[in-house]
Amino acid sequence: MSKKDLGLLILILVVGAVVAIINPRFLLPINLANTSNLIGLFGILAIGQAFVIITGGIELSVGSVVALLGVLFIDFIATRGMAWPVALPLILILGGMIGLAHGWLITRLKLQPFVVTLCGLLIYRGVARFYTADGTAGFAFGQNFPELEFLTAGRSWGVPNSFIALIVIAIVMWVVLHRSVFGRYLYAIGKNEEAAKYSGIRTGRVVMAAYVICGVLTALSAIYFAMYTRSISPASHGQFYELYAIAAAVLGGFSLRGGEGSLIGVILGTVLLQELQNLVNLLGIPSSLNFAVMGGVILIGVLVDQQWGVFRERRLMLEATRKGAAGAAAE
Amino acid sequence: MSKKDLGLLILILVVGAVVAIINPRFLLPINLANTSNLIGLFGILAIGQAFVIITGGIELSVGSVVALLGVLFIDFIATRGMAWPVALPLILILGGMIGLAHGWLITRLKLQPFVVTLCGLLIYRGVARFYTADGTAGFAFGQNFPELEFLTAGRSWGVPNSFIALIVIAIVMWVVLHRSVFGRYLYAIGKNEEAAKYSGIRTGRVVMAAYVICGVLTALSAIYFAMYTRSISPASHGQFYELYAIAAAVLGGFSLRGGEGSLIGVILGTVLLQELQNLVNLLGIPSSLNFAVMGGVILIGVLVDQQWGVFRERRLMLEATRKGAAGAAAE
Amino acid sequence: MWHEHDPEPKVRISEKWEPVFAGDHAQTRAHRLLSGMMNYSDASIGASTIAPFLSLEGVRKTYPGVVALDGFSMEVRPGEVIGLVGENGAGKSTLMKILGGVTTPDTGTITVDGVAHDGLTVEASIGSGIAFVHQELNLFENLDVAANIFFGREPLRAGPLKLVDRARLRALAAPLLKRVGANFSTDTPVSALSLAQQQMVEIAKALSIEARLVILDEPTSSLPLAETDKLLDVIKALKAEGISVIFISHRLHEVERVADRVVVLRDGMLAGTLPKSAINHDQMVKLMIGRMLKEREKAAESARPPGTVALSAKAIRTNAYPDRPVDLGVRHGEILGLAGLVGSGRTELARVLFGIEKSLGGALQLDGKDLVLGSAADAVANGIFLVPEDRKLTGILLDLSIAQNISLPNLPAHARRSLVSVRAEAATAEKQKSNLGIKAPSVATRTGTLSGGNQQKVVLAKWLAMNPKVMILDEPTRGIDIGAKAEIYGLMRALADAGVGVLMISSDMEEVIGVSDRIAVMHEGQISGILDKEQFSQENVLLLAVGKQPK
Amino acid sequence: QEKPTLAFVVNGASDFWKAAEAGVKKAQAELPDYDLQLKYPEQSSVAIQQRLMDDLVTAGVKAIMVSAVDPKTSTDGLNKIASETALFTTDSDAPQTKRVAYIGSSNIDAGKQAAEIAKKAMPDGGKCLGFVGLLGADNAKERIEGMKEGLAGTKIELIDVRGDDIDQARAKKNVEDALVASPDVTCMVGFYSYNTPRIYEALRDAGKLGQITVVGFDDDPITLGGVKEGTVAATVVQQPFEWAYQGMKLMAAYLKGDKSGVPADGLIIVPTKIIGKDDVDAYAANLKAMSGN
Ligand SMILES: Nc1ncnc2c1ncn2[C@@H]1O[C@H](COP(=O)(O)OP(=O)(O)OP(=O)(O)O)[C@@H](O)[C@H]1O
Ligand SMILES: Nc1ncnc2c1ncn2[C@@H]1O[C@H](COP(=O)(O)OP(=O)(O)OP(=O)(O)O)[C@@H](O)[C@H]1O
Ligand SMILES: [Mg+2]
Ligand SMILES: [Mg+2]
Repeated sequence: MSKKDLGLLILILVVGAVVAIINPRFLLPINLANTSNLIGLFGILAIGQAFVIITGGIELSVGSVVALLGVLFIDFIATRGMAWPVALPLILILGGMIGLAHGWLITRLKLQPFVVTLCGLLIYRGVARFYTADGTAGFAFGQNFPELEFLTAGRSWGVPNSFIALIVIAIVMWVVLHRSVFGRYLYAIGKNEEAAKYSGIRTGRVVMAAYVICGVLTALSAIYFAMYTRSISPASHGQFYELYAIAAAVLGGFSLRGGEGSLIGVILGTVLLQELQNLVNLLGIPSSLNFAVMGGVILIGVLVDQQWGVFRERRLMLEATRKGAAGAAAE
Repeated sequence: MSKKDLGLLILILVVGAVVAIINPRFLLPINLANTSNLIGLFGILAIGQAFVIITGGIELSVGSVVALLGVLFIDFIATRGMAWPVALPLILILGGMIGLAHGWLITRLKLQPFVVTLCGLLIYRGVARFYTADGTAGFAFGQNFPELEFLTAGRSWGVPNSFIALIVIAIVMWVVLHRSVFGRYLYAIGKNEEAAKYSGIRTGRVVMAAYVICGVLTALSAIYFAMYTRSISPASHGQFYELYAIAAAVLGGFSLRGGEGSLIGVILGTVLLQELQNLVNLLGIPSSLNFAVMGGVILIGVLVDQQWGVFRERRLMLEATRKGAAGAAAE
Repeated sequence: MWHEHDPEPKVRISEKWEPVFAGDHAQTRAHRLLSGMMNYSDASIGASTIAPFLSLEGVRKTYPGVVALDGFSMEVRPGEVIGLVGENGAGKSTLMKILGGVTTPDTGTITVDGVAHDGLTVEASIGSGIAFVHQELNLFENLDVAANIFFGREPLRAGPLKLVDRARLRALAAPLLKRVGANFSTDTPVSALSLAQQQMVEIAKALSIEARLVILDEPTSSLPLAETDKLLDVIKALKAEGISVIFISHRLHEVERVADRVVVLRDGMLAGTLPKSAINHDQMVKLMIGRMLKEREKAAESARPPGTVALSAKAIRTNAYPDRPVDLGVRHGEILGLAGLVGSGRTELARVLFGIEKSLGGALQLDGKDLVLGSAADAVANGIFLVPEDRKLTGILLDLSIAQNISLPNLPAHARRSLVSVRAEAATAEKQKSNLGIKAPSVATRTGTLSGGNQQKVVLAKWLAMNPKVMILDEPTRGIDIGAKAEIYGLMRALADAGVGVLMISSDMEEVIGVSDRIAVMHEGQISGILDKEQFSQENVLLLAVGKQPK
Repeated sequence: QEKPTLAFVVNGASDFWKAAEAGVKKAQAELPDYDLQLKYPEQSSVAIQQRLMDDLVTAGVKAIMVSAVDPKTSTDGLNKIASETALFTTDSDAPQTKRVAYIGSSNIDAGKQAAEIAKKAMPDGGKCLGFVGLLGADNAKERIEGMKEGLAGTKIELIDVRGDDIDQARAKKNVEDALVASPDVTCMVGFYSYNTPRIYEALRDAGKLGQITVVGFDDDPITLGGVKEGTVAATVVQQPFEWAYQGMKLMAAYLKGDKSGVPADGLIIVPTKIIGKDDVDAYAANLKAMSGN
C-alpha cells in the first residue's frame, strides 16, 4: 500500500470515527451492510473507469451505459422472458462491445476519448429512453428471480454479495494492473504512448482492451444497479455516475493525464464517497448540500494530497542539501 | 475562415436546407429569431469555455455556475430589491471571482483543471440548492424590469438582443484570441506550457486570465438564461450546459489537448447544436431522441472532419506520387 | 503540408573545415601535452583586461540523490566565446538553466553587472540580456516560425488590446532566418519542420534577442556539416559585435574552432580552463574524463567480412518524398552509414523500416523473404530494432525506471504466466547497466533524471538486451559525450561482428567516416550513391549529399 | 434526539413540495412530542431515494411518508422499508406494497379535471399540445391519460406532448418551437408546475396571450397570475399541504396505536381542485396564509 493510499485510508477512518461519535447508529451492522452494498456497486464501476484513466483516456458514457444495459437486462428477463443465465452474459458481451466500439474509434480513427465517450453519453441515454418510450422498465409485481436476487442483492454472513463481488474483482484486477504484463503496458502507454509504440507494444490493442474491460465491468455494475433499484427510468437512471467513478479514481490518486494510480486507491476513493453520502443522510445535513459536501471533500482531499507531496519533496531537497553541505564541510 | 470552419458552415447549411424542405416553417422569421436567441445564450457560454480549452484546460462547472449566479441574480433583483444596474456587474464580478479561484487552484496549487472544476460543479450546485432551500427562484407575477428585459430578452429590428450581444462579444473575442499577444500566449501555453514558461511568459497569469474570462462570460450568460426562463429551480437549471459548451467547441475544431481551435469554429458549433434541437421539435421527432440526435451528429461531424483530413492527405500524397512517377518517366 | 523543396540546394561546402580526428598523430601529441600537464584555472589567465559582466560564485545544485553542480565558479567577459564541455551528466545544462533562470541554485551567487543574486528568474535573465537555446527543443508547433522567433517579445501596435503587428513581425524575422541559412519562410508552421530545421529556428530566436550573452546548449546536435558551419559563422559574427557566447557541444572540433576559452566540467566541478592557445581535442578529453581514449580506432575495424543482405528496401516510398523510391540493403555484419543533409528523408526511411509508418509503395525483404510490417511490434518480432532520433518523445519513458524501460520491449520474457518478474527485470537491467556503463544510482532510478547521454544508453540497452537481426540507429550519438560515443561505437561494432546488420543514420561527418563500413548518402529522398571504404572522404559524402557525382 | 422522528420523503427538489413543507411545519406545531422532517433526495432517482430511506431507517426514523420516484416497480425496496418502519405513501400510490396507507390525490382525476377546463374553454373543439418535464414519469403519464380519457368523444384533441427533462430553457423553447411547427394549435397544457409559466411567457413574447387557451397544473405564482388575468383558462391544483399536514398527524396517531384514521382500503384521497378566475384570489390568500404559518 502506497503512502497516498494510506493517507486516504486514515481520512476514511477519521471521518468514520467522527460520524460514529455524533451518531453511533453509523456503526449498526445494517448501516454498514447498506453502505458496503453501494460501495460494491460503485466500486465495480470505478475500477472499470480506472483502467481507462490509466491509459490517459476517459469514459464519460458510463452513466448512460448503466441506464441502457439496465433497461435491456430488465426488459430481457422481465418482459421477454429470457432466462437470466442467458441474459447476464449477453449484457456483459454488449458492454464489452460498447467498450470495443469506443476503443476502436479512439485508437483506429484517432478520435479523442473525451469526444467519443461524450457522444456515447448522449446516444446511449437517448437510445435507452427511446427503447422504453421514456417509460420505466421494471419487474411486475411478484416477479422473482431467487438465485439472481441472491447473487446481486443478497447477503452471505451478513455481507452484501455485491461487496463480495467487488472484493473478488478488485483482487483479480489488482493482479492484472500491478503484476501483469498487460498492466505494465497500460502504465507505459499512459505515460507516453509514442514511446511505448516505439518499444514494439501494440498500443492500439492494449488501449482497446482497457475500454473493453471498462465496458464489461460497467455492464456488470449495470446489472447490479438494476437489481438494486429493480426499476429504471432511463431519463435519470445512472445520471452522473461517470462523475462518481472519475471522482473515486481521482481521489484514489489517479491522474487524468494517465499513467498514475493504484487499484487500492480507487477502491478507497469509492469508500470515501459512499461514506460521505451516508454521513449526509445520517447527520441530517440538508440533502441539498449533499453535492456540495462531496465536492468540498474531493477538493480538500486532492489539495491535501498535493500539498503534502510538495512538502515532502521540499523536505527531501533540504535534507539532501544539508547532507551535502555537511559532507563538504567534513572534507 | 479556415477549411475546417467552412466545412462546418456547409454542414449547417445542408442540414438547414433539408429541414426547410421537409418543414418550410423552419425559415419563418419567428423561428429563426427564437433559435438565434438560444444561439446567443449558449454561444456566450461556449466562447468562455473555448478560452479555457485553448489552454488545455476544461471548465466543467459552467452549468452549476449558471444555476448559482442565476439564482443569485433573480434573488437580488426580485426579492432583495437591488437595482439591476447594480446587480448585473455584481454578478459578473462574482463570475470573474469564481474563474479566478479556479485559475488559482490550477496554476498556483497545480491541481488538474478537470478535478478543480468537477468539484466546482458539485459545490456550486449544492450552494445554489441550499440558498433557495431547494425551492425555485423566480419573479412574482407582473414583476417587470423593462430595460433589463429589453436588453436580455428583447429584439431590435426583429433580431434578439441576446444574439446581437453574442456577435459583439464574438468580434471582441476574435480580436483578443487571434490578433492580440494574449491570444498568442494562450495558444502557446496550450501546446507547450513548459516552453512558454522558459520564454519568460508568466503562464500562471495568462491561464488564470483565461479562467476569469470564462467565468465572466458564464456569469453573463447566466443572467441571460435567468431572464429567459424567468424562474430557476437550482436542482436542474443549467444541468449539462457544460457539455453543450464543450461539444460546441469540439465540433468547432477545438482539441481538448489545447492549442487548437478558432473563434468562428466555436460559434458555428453552437449554431449547429441549436439547429439540431430546433430540428427535433420542428420535425416532430420524439423528444426522448433529442440527446441521441445530438450525440450522433457530433460523432458524425467529428468523424467526417477527421476522415476528411486523412483523405485529403492521402490524395495529396497520391498526386505527388503520380507526378513523381510521370517526372521520372519523362527524364 | 510541407514547404517546397528547393531544387537548388543552398549549401556551400566550407573550405575551412578540417578533420580533427587524426589518429595516431594526435595521440602522441596528446601524450606529450599530458606529461607536462598544466592545470589551468581562471587565475592563470587573470590578466585579461576586460572586466566580466557576469560571474557565478560557488554555485551548488542538488537533485535527490545527485549533486549536479558542486561549488562551481566562472565568469563571462563581454565579447568572448566560452566553450563549455564535459561528459554527459557533468552539469552543463544545469549550469545554463541556472543562468537562464529556469532553475535556482541551492547555494551560491550570480553576479550580473555588479549586482549579486541568489538565483535568477526567467524574466530577470532575459532582462539582463541572456538569450538561451535549450538542449531540448522548446518551440510551439501550432504557431508559425516568425511567431516562435519573437515569442514573448512581439512587436505591438498601439492600443490597449496589445495587438500583434504581424507585418513587422514577419519583416523582423526574415533576415534572421537568412542569417542562420534556413530554407523555409517565416510563416511556415513549425509542425512542418524537421528536427534540424527546428533547431535553426531556435538559433534564430536566440539571435533576435538583444542579448549580451547567448547560451547555446548543444545547438548542433542534429545539425549536419553545412548548417553547422553557418552556425559557427554566426557565433563569430556575434563575437565581433561584442556579444558573449557560451557554446556547449560534444563535437569538440567545433569548440576548437570558435572558442576563446574552454571551461571543462567534471562531476559538477571545474576540471580546468583552457586558454585559446591550449585548446585542443585531446587536452579537452583529458580534462573531461581524466584519461585518454583508445577505443575509437578499434571500433573502426571490422572483424569479419560482410555477409548476405539482411534487410533491404525495394523502391520504398515515404511520406516525406512520396515521389522518390528508395533502394537500400543492409548486410549482415556491416555498419552501413546513412548520411545526408537536413530533411533528406533519412528519418522517414528509418520509420518505414521499423514499421512505425506505412510505406506508400515498394517492398521490404528480410533475409531474402518478403516482409510486411503492420506496426513496430511486427518489426520487433522480426528482430528489427530502432533507436529513434527524438529520445525524449519516442526513445524512452522518462517516468519509468531504468529497469522498466529496458524490459519494456521484451516484457513477456521477463514474465511467468504473464505476471512480470521484478527480479528477472532487475537482473537484465543490472547486466546492461554495467555493460554500457550507465551512470545512475540504481536501476530503479527514474530515467527522466539521467543526463542526456545516459538516457541514450538506456535506449540502446533495451534493444541490446534482446537479439537484434537488424539494428537501425538514428543519430545514435546525438548529445553524447566523447567517452560514451566511443563506447557506443564499440557496441555497434560488436553487434556487427556478431552478424547483426547495423544501419547508422548520422549527421556527424566524423562519425560517418570513422565508423561505417560503407556509406549510403541520401539526397532529397533518394539514395544518391553508396561509397565503399576506399572511396571514403568528406568531399565525396558532401558531393553525394547535394546530388552530384563523387570523384 | 430522544423524540421519535417522522420523515416525509419527496421525490425530487421542486417548489411543489414547499406547500408540503408548510404542512409539515403546521403539524410539527401540533405534535411537540415528535421530530418531523422533510427530506429531498439530491436527485430524482430510485437508487438515491432508496438510499436516503435506508439511511433514515438506520438513523432510527419511526415512520416514513414517501412520494416514491417510481412506485410501480419499487415494490421490493419499499417493502424492505415497510418491514423496518411504518411506511405511508403519498403523491402516487404503491398499492402492492405493505404500506400502511396512501394519502394524496389521483393524477388520473387531475387529468380529467384538466379536460373539463379545456371543454369549458373551447366548446367548439380544438387542438391541444401538452408540455411536461419527464414524459416517462408516472404522474405525467397518468395526467396525460386522464386528460385523454376526459377528452374522449369531444372535438378537442391532445395531439402531442413534448418533454424537456426539467430543463426550463428547453421547456420554453419547446413552446416557441411548437408555435412555429403547429400554427393551428388552439390550446396548450402545462402538465408540470413550471410548464404553465413557461407557456405563459412564450405566448406573451409571441403576442399570442389570450389567443390560445392555456390549461395549467399546480399553483406557480405566474400560473395563478395568468388565471387571474384571464389568459390562463384555469389550473388544476393538488393539495400537498393537506397531504403533509394530515399525513404527519395520521402517522403520529398510528404510532401511538390509534389506527382509526386508516380506512379499510388504505386510500385517503385529498381531491384535486380546479382553480378558475373566480376562486383564484381566495386560493392565493389561503396559500399565503399557510406558508406564513
Ligand atoms: N530535474 C532533475 N531531477 C533530478 N536530477 C537531475 C535533473 N536534471 C538534471 N539532473 C541530474 O543532474 C546531473 C547533471 O545533469 P545535466 O543535464 O546538467 O548534464 P549535462 O552536462 O547537460 O549532460 P548532457 O551532456 O548529457 O546534456 C545529472 O546527473 C542529471 O541526472
Ligand atoms: N509525415 C510527413 N509528411 C510530410 N512531410 C514530412 C513528414 N515527415 C517529415 N516530413 C518532411 O520531410 C523531410 C524529410 O524529413 P526527415 O526527418 O526524414 O529527414 P532527415 O534526413 O532525417 O533530416 P534531419 O537531419 O532533419 O533529421 C523534412 O523536410 C520534413 O519536414
Ligand atoms: Mg545537457
Ligand atoms: Mg532525421
